[in-house]
Amino acid sequence: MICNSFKVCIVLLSIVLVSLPNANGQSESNRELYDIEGTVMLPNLTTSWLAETVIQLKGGEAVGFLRKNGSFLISKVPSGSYIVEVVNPNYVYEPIRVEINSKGKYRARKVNYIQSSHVHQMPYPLEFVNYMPAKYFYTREQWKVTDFLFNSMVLTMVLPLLAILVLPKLMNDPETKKEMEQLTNLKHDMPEMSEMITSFFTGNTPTAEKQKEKTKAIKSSKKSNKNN
Amino acid sequence: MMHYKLIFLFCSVLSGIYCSDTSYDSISDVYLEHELIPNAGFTKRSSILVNLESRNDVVSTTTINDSDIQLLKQLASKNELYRLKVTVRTLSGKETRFLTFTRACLIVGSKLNDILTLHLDHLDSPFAVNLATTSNNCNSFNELDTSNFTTTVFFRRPESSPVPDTATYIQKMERERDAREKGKSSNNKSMLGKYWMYILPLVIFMMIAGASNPEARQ
Amino acid sequence: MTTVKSKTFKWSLDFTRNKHEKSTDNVSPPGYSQLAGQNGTELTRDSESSRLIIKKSWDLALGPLKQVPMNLFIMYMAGNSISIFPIMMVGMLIVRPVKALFTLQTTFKTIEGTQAWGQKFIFFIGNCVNIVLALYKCQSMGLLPTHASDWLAFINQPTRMEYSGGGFVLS
Amino acid sequence: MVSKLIYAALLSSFLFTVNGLYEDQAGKFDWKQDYVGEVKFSSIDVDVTTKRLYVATEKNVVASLAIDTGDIIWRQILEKGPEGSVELIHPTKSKIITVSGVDVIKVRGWDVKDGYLHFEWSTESSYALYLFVFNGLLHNVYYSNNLIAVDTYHLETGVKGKATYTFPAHWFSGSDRCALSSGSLACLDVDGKLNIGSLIKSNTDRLGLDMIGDKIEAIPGSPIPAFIVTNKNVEKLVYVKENKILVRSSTSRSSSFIYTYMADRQYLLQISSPMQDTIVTEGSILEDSTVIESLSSKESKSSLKISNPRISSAFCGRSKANTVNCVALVSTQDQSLMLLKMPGSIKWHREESLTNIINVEFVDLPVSDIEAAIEKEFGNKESFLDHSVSTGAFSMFVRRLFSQLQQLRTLFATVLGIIESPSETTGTKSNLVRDQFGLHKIIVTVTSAGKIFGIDNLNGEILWSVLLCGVGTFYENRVNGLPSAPMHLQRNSKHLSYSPMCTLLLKSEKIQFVYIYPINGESKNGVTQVPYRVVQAVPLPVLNIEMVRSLILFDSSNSPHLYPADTPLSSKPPPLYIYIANPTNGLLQGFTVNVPISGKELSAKEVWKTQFNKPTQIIAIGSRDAMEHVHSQGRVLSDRSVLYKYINPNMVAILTLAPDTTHKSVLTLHLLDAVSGIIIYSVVHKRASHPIHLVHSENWLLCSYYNDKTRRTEIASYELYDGNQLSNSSDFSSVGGSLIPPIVEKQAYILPGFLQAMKPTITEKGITSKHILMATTTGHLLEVPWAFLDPRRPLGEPKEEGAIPYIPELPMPSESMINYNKSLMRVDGIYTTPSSLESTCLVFVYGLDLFYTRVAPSKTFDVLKEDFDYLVIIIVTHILLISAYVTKNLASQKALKQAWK
Repeated sequence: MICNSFKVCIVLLSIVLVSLPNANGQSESNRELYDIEGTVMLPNLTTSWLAETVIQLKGGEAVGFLRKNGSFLISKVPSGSYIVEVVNPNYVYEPIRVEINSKGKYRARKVNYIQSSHVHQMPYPLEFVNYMPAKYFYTREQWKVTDFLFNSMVLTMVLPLLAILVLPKLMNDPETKKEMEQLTNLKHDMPEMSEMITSFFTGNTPTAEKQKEKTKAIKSSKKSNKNN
Repeated sequence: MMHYKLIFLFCSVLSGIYCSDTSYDSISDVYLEHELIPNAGFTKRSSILVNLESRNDVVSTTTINDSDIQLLKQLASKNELYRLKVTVRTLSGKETRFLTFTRACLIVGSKLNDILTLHLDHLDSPFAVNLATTSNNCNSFNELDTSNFTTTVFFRRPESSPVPDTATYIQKMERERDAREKGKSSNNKSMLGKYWMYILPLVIFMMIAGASNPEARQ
Repeated sequence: MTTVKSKTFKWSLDFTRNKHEKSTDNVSPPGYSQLAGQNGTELTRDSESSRLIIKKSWDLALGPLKQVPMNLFIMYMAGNSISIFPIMMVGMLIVRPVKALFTLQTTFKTIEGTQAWGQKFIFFIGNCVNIVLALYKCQSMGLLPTHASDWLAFINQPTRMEYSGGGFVLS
Repeated sequence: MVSKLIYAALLSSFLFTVNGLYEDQAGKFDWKQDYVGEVKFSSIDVDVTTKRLYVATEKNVVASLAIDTGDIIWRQILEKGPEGSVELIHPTKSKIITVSGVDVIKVRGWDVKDGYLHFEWSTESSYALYLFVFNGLLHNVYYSNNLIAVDTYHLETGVKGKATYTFPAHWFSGSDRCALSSGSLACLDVDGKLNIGSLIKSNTDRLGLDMIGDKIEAIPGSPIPAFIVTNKNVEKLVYVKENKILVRSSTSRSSSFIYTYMADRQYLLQISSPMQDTIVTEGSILEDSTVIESLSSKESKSSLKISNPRISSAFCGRSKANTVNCVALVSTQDQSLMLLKMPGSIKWHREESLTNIINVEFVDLPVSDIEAAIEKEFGNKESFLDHSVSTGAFSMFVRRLFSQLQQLRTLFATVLGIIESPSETTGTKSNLVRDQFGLHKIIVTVTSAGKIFGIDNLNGEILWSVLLCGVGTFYENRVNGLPSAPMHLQRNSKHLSYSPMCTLLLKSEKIQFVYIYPINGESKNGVTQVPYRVVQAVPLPVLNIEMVRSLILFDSSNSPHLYPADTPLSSKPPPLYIYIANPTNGLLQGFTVNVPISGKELSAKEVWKTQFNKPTQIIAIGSRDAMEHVHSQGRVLSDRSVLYKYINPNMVAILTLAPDTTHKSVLTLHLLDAVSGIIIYSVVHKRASHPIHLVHSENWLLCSYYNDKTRRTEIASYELYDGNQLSNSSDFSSVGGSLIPPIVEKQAYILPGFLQAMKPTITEKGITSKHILMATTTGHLLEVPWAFLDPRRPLGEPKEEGAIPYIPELPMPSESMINYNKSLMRVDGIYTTPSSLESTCLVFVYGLDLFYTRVAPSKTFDVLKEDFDYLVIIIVTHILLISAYVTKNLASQKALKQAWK
């Protein structure tokens, strides 16, 4: 629904615009010519700045130049719709669309290529106020210690190192040591698969008690050794 | 045959896309002349009546005499080019001449089945004619058993240019804006409400750890 | 026995007992335990030793299969992105079993017995499973040339049968 | 809106990092030369504080030049075309006033020092015959109802004078038989009689003289009315002094140019150039024809190549030694500009014809002597035959040793700094050798003034120039009415024993060729004439036995000829098809040409013909660059399947423009197979108008135009695919091949600006991604990745990896403007050529200014970045080495200690 109404809008608008005599339309002998006026805010009002800046109408179809006070005049253009751009090698200005109807009425609006139906009125005579320095260059990346440290590669190398250095310290705690031992004991108590298969294939199964005894014996012997 | 079908499909789709709005001096017939002996001049092949209003592709069959068939076979065996002169006449009698060609062996190899594509400009007047055959067979020119040329005439009109799809883009932007607004409202939920699924396991884990530790101490 | 005592107390030093033992028994060299010796005498029995050999060789044969869960875990952790670590891991996953397969004969050289063939087979299967896993990982990472796009770089530009040229008429 | 900006910023932040410059790279591989164009009017300001020259040129440029060096101090570019053509300049104390325009006269006053605008006024005027300034009033002379009428305006305010003066002008016989000099109009009436009348005061009587002439010219620079009247090749000087007509017979040769200057007396300066490298000046006093010795000189300079010098403006004065000195700004027919000091010499010389480049070619330099020696050693048969070297093993060994010794010597010399490395030295021609990466080339440019230049691409220095004088005229491009100069590099620098050869086609009664040997501009064989009118020239795909790429020439009766004739080819060329397009009547014809290996008895046969309907005009033909390689035959989709590209090497794009009643103008793009004449695809753009630019590369096309309906510049992008199945044949044939049309993907984008030129980058192997270089009217050279113009950019969620979501408006971030603040106005074209580095493409932009740079669309992946830190890598490797050694020692010590324990 929104889409439809939008389309209708566009169509209507385009019809209206088309019906206006266009910029490069039929060259009638008695066509009226109009002047476009405006001012440009300059970063600094030196005279070389004035000379570097050019006002272009519809990609250079007509041009205007800046006077000392930053004002410009584009003289004798037929009615139509134009994009007015401020061209400066170092600064970027927002362009403005100017529409002059056949009765000589001026209307300035923000340039919106995507939503041409969207009218954002601007003052006339034109005022180019918004400018920003053109950033043509990238800044080179500086080498920083933090960049190096937080690099994933470095992190992956450093963290294990830390683990190796710090973990043995933790291990010195006797309780943790014991816990670890318990864990290993647990593992030992689990029946091993290889043993199962061995027993399965060989047939003469040593009894479970025997096994346990054996392990216990080993343990006790160890302990006795310790005591020694 | 496969190619033939594909071309047919393509052409019919194309002709469907374009709808002409101007009543134009429309094409009445297509007059074909071919060259059977290299550089010896063109001889008449057929004349095809065309009705552009019906928007149908035209299929026409013409018989050519045996001597021409023999010449055609000779042309094919020498791997020469088969040139076709096409004269398109309009109702008002205006004539436009075109020239097109293909390899003679293809004409014979496809058993005299050929396709003539008439390219029409935006005003429906022809600007080019292309000749193609229904098969890419270029070997079996001795097995020609027919003397009937079966010609299919297609009409192709230009497509219309793409336009910047601003409408969809604007819709998309609007959708995204709505989504963002929605996201903002959901942001108002407390941190707990949003990240409970991460916080809960952490808390449980901490509790377990805390519970197990004192026991170990004891 | 000492084990009983040590069970009752957390720790204790029994000098008397030690003394007594010392007097009765020969002094054991460090690292030598009587019980271990007793055990050894137990193992001298033929059946027991062969059993152990077989057990040990089964341990060896089952090694690759035991790695499978570990490998699965590694694969899961490595993720499907193509960067240096996942690639290294996948490389290891492939290279290890392949290496093992090539050195199969040397690995089982010391092992003899009735079950040698079966053990070899299990070892082989285990390694194969690992390779398959690694290949699966490669596939999911998109490293296997199984799609048409993987061969795109090898398609040559077709040779021109005809040449063309021209342009606007010069006048 | 904001989100869109963010979106664009995000996109650009990760995609545009590919191209763009760092600040320290500015000027490192690029250069720009500013020009003003062919001088139309000038004025010399010898004031010690300023010392300036003011010029107005044919390029509608007003500029100020330094009198000592010829450098541009300031430059203002007026409107393009007749709207901005300067008709008059008038210097005042603080301002330089220009009058420009045809229907609308615009008067602008520029600051002499900085060039900013002081005032501007304009008036609509019917066709003005003459404009002149007198007494601070602008006089506009026009002819109406058998009267000569003069309107006056105050020059600075534009206030119109009270009344329009009219003069009865029954003797006025059209502007071509009249001349205006300092406010006086001189006309030859119907009988050839001379009449002179002043247009300044309304009451001035007409002066008549019983003198018959058939041609009249005003003598420039004169403060009094002065004319040259020619009657049957006899020149006479006519001037008016105190209301009396005085006549003086001209003493000089008729070829010289005459200029007068009023100092203490009326001086007459004459200048001529009997030869291309010589300037002859003469000075005399107008009244009594006494020759002034100090002003007569003759100067020869071998580097000078000029024809028909004219004095544009001059300044004379008396020196302390009481001799007359003059400085003259001389402009020549070949559009060069120089300051001549009389007596003395040429102070500086500017080649303004470089503003009118009509064709460009980059030519590789020959290899250095050392490399040539190596090449010879392993080289091809010809070189052996040529130099008659024995191929014995011993001599080979000796030669090897010798060349290696030589290499070693140069290496040492370079290291020790005895001789500078060849890339750094400039100027001398011995250093013009090919570098390792093929980055050093010669730019051969043809200008519409008939002057050909060889420019060093690394520093922009003019190495040589050739002036085509009386050889012939250029062809005319019937699409835009400009001269066109078909140039073919027939032999490149790769063939050692042969020198490279560039051939330029010119027309005259008989067609003529000019060979140019492009390294030093000498033409060996000079001019060749052929006895037929050439309508098309196409290079053959094979070389002839002299390593020359022969041309197939079509004469006006469409029969083919080989050039150079009668030289056998090295191999039988494949079937060749040639098409000829006639832009005005819309006729396209295709021919098949049979070229026997002997190069004799060629035959052609018309095989297809296409005829566009009457008002339709062919405005552009877009063919792929002959050097272009397509590396990847398809495109990988998200499911890892392949979409195969439709790459038809014979496909050309034809743009036609037709006026239309409902849509104003209809632009149609046809894709045509140049071999079979088959129209592969056509698409219609309604309400499209100029500026129109077309780019055809690989399997895609871009067409930019101004859409009158939406009032914005749009770029339509087309891409052709074969589909998911690869045709299994390894040969590509256009004749009798399948007629299955390719899949055409299309999309349109909005360009927030206006284009002057558009060109894709090109690299040697085609592996590097493609970027489009766009010159905008705001003076920027934009490098846009093709991915931004891809018609497959997804509208919704991105499906393919790296695909950028569709945004109708193309971003124009300032980072991608590769000419940074070196604005390029009035760009005529962009030329791109590959270097030997796959990553790098050389770019040359021409127009009013010349700009050269190189771009690396996929970054310089094959060379180290120029900011590569050699120091760090050296330090790190050394530290590692040392630490490895130390730890090894420590470890062994420890092991020893352990063993002892």
